[in-house]
Amino acid sequence: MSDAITVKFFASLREAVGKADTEIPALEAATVLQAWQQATGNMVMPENTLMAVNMDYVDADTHIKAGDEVAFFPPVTGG
Amino acid sequence: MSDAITVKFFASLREAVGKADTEIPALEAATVLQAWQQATGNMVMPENTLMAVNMDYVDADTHIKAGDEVAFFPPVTGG
Amino acid sequence: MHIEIQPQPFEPYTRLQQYQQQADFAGRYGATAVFVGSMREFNQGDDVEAMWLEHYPGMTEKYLQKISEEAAQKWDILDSLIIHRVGEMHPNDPIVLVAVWSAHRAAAFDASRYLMEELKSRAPFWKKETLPEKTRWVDKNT
Amino acid sequence: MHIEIQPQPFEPYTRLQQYQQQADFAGRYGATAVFVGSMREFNQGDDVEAMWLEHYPGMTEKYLQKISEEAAQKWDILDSLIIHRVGEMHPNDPIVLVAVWSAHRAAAFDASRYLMEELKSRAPFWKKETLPEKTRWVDKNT
Repeated sequence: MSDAITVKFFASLREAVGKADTEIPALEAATVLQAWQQATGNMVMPENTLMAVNMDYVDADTHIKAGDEVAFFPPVTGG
Repeated sequence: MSDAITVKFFASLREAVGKADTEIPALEAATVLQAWQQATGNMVMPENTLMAVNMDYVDADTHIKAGDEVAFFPPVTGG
Repeated sequence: MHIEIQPQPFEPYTRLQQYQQQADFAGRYGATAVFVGSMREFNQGDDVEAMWLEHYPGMTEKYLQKISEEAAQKWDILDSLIIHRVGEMHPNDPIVLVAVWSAHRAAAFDASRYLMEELKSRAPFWKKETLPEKTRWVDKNT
Repeated sequence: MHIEIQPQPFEPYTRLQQYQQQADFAGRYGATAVFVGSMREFNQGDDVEAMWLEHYPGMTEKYLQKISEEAAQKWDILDSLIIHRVGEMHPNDPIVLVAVWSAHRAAAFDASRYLMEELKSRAPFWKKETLPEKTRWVDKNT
């Protein structure tokens, strides 16, 4: 298993952060919030940001580990 | 305008009464119930019978007049 | 607002395509809610081989029109369509099509369900089923 | 239970016909409830010329599957179908099709509405609109 964490951004957050995905070392991110801080260089997280770990919705304080895929995106608007 | 009242029966009531429609003299029927009695020869009206005068739902004691079309039918089962 | 009662079989989705093609609300609807009622091959525990659908010509159209107007008053919809079959039909045949077009989904969902519930309780249609050994009038409208 | 996410335009009623033809529940369904979401040529007071629909490959499918399974647990339905468009689209294009087949209408109505509401609140799709002078991410999911 990879010792990195994959971080993805979608829609307006992808544009705001300036990248669709990146990798961060697993050690530096104990929670989803820390993954955001690490991957964005401490950008302020927009209020309504949704978070997922391995494609399930989670909270900012959810713990993550090496190999996880963490995603950040705005409220969904499909359908 | 006709001096008769047209009486129609539908579905299971048409079969029970044995005719689809008939005419009765207007004078003999002051209400929808009396039209039923006159047109069926005093058959007992099934409990859930629905009634319409000129294609609008009415009650058994609704008054009718010459030229009216009175209809009797069981609960509807379309759709 | 369009209402049709017909003895011929109909394919509901083809009719929807045709209706939308001639509709003047293209680009304005974000929501279409559709209900299709079909004939099942069983009812109340029995196999059903065929069905006869009787109606009250004149009053049926009047009530379909009335409930369509009620739906248009209650909800902000762009258009509605009701097609109902009468006469003899067979399992899997479409019996009724109800469709509602609206800018937003809540009105479309609400109005289409209203049309079906009102049709089922007020529009004068009656079903007679042909079972293997007998015929019977349907008396429950589930 | 079938789910599809596709960049190609689709005609929802043709797809329904095709899906029903290969379905194994012929004769068993009395009710089909269908919802089609289409692109409108205006939104929040502005003309919309085109739309871009982004999704999260993998997670979107997972959540469509999840809500389909939830609907099948909550209601007595025979089958469900969800087709959702992604990528660039234009006014009047179908965006989403949801269909539910059931023996009776209440389950079909309830489940189709549940699928749409859950899809709109949980499935990761995002719309970006092209207006005459700019583009904007849609932030309200009405």
